[in-house]
Amino acid sequence: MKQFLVNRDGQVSLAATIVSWGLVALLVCAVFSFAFSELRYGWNWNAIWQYRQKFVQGWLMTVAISAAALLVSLLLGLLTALARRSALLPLRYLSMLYVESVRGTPLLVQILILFYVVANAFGVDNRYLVGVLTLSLFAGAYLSEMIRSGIESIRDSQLESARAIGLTRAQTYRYVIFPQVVRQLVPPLTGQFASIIKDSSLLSIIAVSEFTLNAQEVNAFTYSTLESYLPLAAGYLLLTLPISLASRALERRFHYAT
Amino acid sequence: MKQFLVNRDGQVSLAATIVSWGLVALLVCAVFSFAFSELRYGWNWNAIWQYRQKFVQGWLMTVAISAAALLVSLLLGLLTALARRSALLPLRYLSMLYVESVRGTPLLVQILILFYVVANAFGVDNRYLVGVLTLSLFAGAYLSEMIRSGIESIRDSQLESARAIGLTRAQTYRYVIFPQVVRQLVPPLTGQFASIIKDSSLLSIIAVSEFTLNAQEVNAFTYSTLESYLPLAAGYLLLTLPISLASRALERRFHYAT
Amino acid sequence: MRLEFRAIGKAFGELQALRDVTLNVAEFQSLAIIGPSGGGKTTLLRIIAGLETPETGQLSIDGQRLDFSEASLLLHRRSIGTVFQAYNLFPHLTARQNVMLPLVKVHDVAVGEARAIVDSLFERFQLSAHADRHPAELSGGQQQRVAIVRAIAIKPRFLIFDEPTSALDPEMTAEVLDFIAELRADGRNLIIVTHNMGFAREVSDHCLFIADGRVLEEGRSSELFSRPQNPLLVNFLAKVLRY
Amino acid sequence: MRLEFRAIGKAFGELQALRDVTLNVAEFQSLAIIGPSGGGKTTLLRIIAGLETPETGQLSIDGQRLDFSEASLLLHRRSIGTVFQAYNLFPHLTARQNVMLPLVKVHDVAVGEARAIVDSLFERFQLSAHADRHPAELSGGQQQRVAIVRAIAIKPRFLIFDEPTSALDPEMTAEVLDFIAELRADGRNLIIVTHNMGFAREVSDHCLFIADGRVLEEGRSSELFSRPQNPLLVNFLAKVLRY
Amino acid sequence: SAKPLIVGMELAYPPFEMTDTSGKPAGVSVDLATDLAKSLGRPVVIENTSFDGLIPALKTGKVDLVISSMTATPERAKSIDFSDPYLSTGLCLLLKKDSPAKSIADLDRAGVKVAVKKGTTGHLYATNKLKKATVLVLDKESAAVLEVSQGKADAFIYDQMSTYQNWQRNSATTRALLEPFQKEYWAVGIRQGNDELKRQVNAFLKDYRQKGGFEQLGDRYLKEMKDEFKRLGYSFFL
Ligand SMILES: Nc1ncnc2c1ncn2[C@@H]1O[C@H](COP(=O)(O)OP(=O)(O)OP(=O)(O)O)[C@@H](O)[C@H]1O
Ligand SMILES: Nc1ncnc2c1ncn2[C@@H]1O[C@H](COP(=O)(O)OP(=O)(O)OP(=O)(O)O)[C@@H](O)[C@H]1O
Ligand SMILES: [Mg+2]
Ligand SMILES: [Mg+2]
Repeated sequence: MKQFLVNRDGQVSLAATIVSWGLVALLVCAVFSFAFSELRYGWNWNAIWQYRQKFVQGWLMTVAISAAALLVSLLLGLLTALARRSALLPLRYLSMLYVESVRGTPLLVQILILFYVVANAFGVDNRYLVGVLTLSLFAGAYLSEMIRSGIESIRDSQLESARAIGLTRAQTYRYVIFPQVVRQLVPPLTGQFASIIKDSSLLSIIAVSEFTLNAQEVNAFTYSTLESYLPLAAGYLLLTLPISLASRALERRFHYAT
Repeated sequence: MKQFLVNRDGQVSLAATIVSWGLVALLVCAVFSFAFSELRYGWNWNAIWQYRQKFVQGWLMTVAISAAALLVSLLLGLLTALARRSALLPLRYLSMLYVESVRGTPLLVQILILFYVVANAFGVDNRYLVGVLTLSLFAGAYLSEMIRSGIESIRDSQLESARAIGLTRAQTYRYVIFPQVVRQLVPPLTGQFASIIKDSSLLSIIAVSEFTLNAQEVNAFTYSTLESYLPLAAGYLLLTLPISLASRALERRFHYAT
Repeated sequence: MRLEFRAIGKAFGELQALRDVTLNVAEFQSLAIIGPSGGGKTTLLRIIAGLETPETGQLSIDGQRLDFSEASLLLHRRSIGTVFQAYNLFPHLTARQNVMLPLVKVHDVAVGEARAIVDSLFERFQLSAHADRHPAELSGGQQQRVAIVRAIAIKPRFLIFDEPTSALDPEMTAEVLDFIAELRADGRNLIIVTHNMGFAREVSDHCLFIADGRVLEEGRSSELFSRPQNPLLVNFLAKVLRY
Repeated sequence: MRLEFRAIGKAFGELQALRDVTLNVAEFQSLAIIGPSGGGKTTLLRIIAGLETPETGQLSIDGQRLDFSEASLLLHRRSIGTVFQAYNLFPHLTARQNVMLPLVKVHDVAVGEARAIVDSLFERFQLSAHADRHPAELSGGQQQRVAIVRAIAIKPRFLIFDEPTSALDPEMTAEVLDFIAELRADGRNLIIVTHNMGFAREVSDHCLFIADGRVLEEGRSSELFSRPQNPLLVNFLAKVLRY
Repeated sequence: SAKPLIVGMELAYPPFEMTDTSGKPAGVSVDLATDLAKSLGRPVVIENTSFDGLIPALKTGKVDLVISSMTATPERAKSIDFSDPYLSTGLCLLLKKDSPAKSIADLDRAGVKVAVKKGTTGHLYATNKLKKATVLVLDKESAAVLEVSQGKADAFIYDQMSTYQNWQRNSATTRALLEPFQKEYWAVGIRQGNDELKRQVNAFLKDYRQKGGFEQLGDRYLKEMKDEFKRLGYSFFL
């Protein structure tokens, strides 16, 4: 029993790790294999295999779009969080309005309005560009609130200390605030990134041929829903797991006693 | 110019607030009225008005489902965050597996598998129950990582202090950790709650007749896309805005100098 | 009370903060621990307070061996009042709430009674006007006094003070001195780390000199301060005379 | 240097921390500020350091009036080295990085040169073995010494010390005293808040006594400590003699 | 009483599957399901499920039948069984107003954008037959229509009835080529192996057609279109 407990220093033996993971895997497998064995369902995997090419293409598109949206939304989230804390009132209110209206309305509606109304009016016709921007705009609102709450968790005395040694505002963010909040921001940001990747599926509404759309097409062609969607889940996991692993590494890297 | 700047104490005059909001509103209105005026679109609000009953019913269903999912997911997120920090290894790994697999896969697939495979095997047939549970399971994974990162932002010296005065583990969470992280958790949690409300729309896949489904149906019946989706956006805003306002109040309430 | 250290060692990474401390401090009422900065005073205090587990060795208090399991440490800690070097008040609670928390939630004192205790102690330490402020809104000395009040309000078996007067003016230091005298008259025990040699001499009946993780000298305070033996201690005390 | 306060007032909510401080401190090299806890010493120091804006009044340093705009405050702060009562080191940086940050990023010292400065100062203050540790891994006195090194490394126009020796043993206190003597020989100025009257007397040529937000007495240190006028000050100094 | 007949459909395709303004299921398929259940002597339950949920619901037995404007294809028949067809229709084109195209062949050119709705037979056709044109796969029918009417796409491949309706609603910006270039059939979806029910459904459909049930349904829901199609010379379909 004792070896399954982590001591206060957080050290864990390899054997305990393996056995514990084994236990967990056993439990999960038991539930799901029971569930699937109870299922009387005529599996039709052949149909899916024929369409493997579509899965690959869709997956690659999703990778490309999410990567772009990830970067742009992070930038946007950062700027919005800063604007929200800026001393200039209209800038503050603009960022508040942006965050509330984006978080308050469905992505579906935003995509429709931005593509068919706004982009249309401004003569922008590239659906990939508009798609990435809309997705970034959407995720940026969520990211900005996470980043803001991280920034605001820095103690006042730290900020005073930064002012005392003569750091400018920008330097304070760069050398004092961000290094301290990184570790704390990593877990929720990772979650938001996973969301971006999955939310990119809504771009199918403006005919961006991404992963989910392709899986749904295969489903529609073959009427094999579970068979189409299990590879879909696997494909998304393939994308989000590396991000999660990287985030765990980052968390450890930025850990220090306080 | 000067009155649009917030001084370090954060005091703002009423006049400046009003004028600033006015400026922001003006800007936003300008963009959208230009966009909509460019749109040659035959508005057909009459058709929508006939179906107002459907909007109301769907909205009420969404309110009920989201409220339930909000509570359950918060509980689940909390427990998962605690399990993730527990000294018991298998519990830790279980919560890690849960978080990663849920965040890594699309809600759509989760709903399908949980309702048609798992709930089916265990003989649970109530689609509302399964719907709320799936939604909570989904959001709980995100919430748990936010809560965990909040908990871990508490300084070690605070925890030591809590141990020194003889608080138990549970008391430490109750009196030391949670009161300190509440303020910092409020903005991202609010975002996640907004997401739950909107994600509930995916439950239409298991025949839950919620808000988005109803709007889409009206759209299909009347071929008035924008006319159906604008009330949809408004309906969601009606739900998320009070949450946002409450969260701002909470943030202020839990603010103290540090 | 009596303290018995048997081969106590504690390392932080490569740094050996305490090296094999073996010592029997028999029958003291008030123990002062002095020594150069970084010598290991706080670390030793934290072990006595049940906040740190030594890597090696055993510790007995009043003949009772401390077993370092979480359950018995909890009970141990509850019987002690601790003042930290950095005060460690809870930033989200007001001064009064900081003191009330252990009283009400740990020691089951009724809220009304707890308030009365806090009020009278705050009165004594000139904190009444500041009772409803958060730590960040208090001056350094005020924070330190709140920390002292938090430790003594629970009337613990014994008190552990880490530099309790570092931020206090002479007047307040004198007040703390008076209070400690009362505690002693009350039969309560005290272990105190301080850099203020005058204060140490005044307050303690027994004294330890710790440097570099080792106890280099120990004895009755009257002896130790007037006739130090260890050359390091001699040198250490000599510096005080410069100002 | 010279300090000129004109009707300086600062309130925190209802609490008047400084009341109409008007004073001309002409030609001092080292100014000590003493007084009871909560009297307003830290607040006054923070105003001089450009970290707090008084609600009323003006402040001139060496005949130059401080205007409290953010841009000129930045320049002002850069010319000062400050040691806080609570040290306020950056928890995410090691001891060395804490000192390097202002040197390299604010004062544009080359990294190599900055390292040399840090190394020699750490050597002097017995911190070399702890250079790569984070503040939470340092003892109280070590943290305070890092804070002192951070303030002096930039060779500022003048230094502001808020209780710089509260966590230091007599040996280290003597070292700081020596260092301050060097600074004075170097022509550098110093404003210091301390509760250690021996230290205050030794280190300063001028002294202010502040209580309840008012300057109650000021004068040459030699005068003030040996022949205090204000009854409060007389009483205050008397307490020191008790230990 | 007898076990209810549970019929799954996505109530988003008027006039076949829809709800009335108060939210009650209505439309051709709903009436068809009701009549079918009546002939089997069982009460009917309509399960409004979005498309992605229909097949798993059918396969796991949560619904007995799916009547949801499903086009029977050989490929789909590998996963579920279909009844005999109850409706025939065909793929045709909704074009932007100024498009010069006269047939589907004119559209298969580089630079031409053809919109289809995800998972429809039109989508399947475009994937297999249109080699040079760019295919825009859209999630929603309304979005596809919007694409054509905003000129972002040249044409939208869809079934005759919907194309007719879409054209009527956007006659200022679009025109329709209603002549079908591919025939197809709608059928009822049945779980594989549920041969008893399949036999019952087929028998019902045959009987229903003979009794003029489909004629009545057409008159009830599609009168205007039926007349219009007659005028244009296309065969009608129910
Ligand atoms: N958490 C920690 N991690 C790493 N090293 C530590 C930690 N705590 C203390 N140390 C080191 O252990 C040694 C002893 O520290 P301790 O705090 O006991 O000293 P001290 O005698 O209380 O000094 P001071 O008078 O300066 O407070 C010091 O060198 C310190 O740097
Ligand atoms: N941020 C703040 N908010 C509210 N009150 C404050 C704040 N900072 C200081 N005060 C109050 O102002 C008064 C003066 O504080 P100050 O820190 O200047 O005292 P001090 O003379 O430095 O005391 P000490 O010797 O205890 O450090 C105190 O009563 C304190 O409670
Ligand atoms: Mg210490
Ligand atoms: Mg102070």
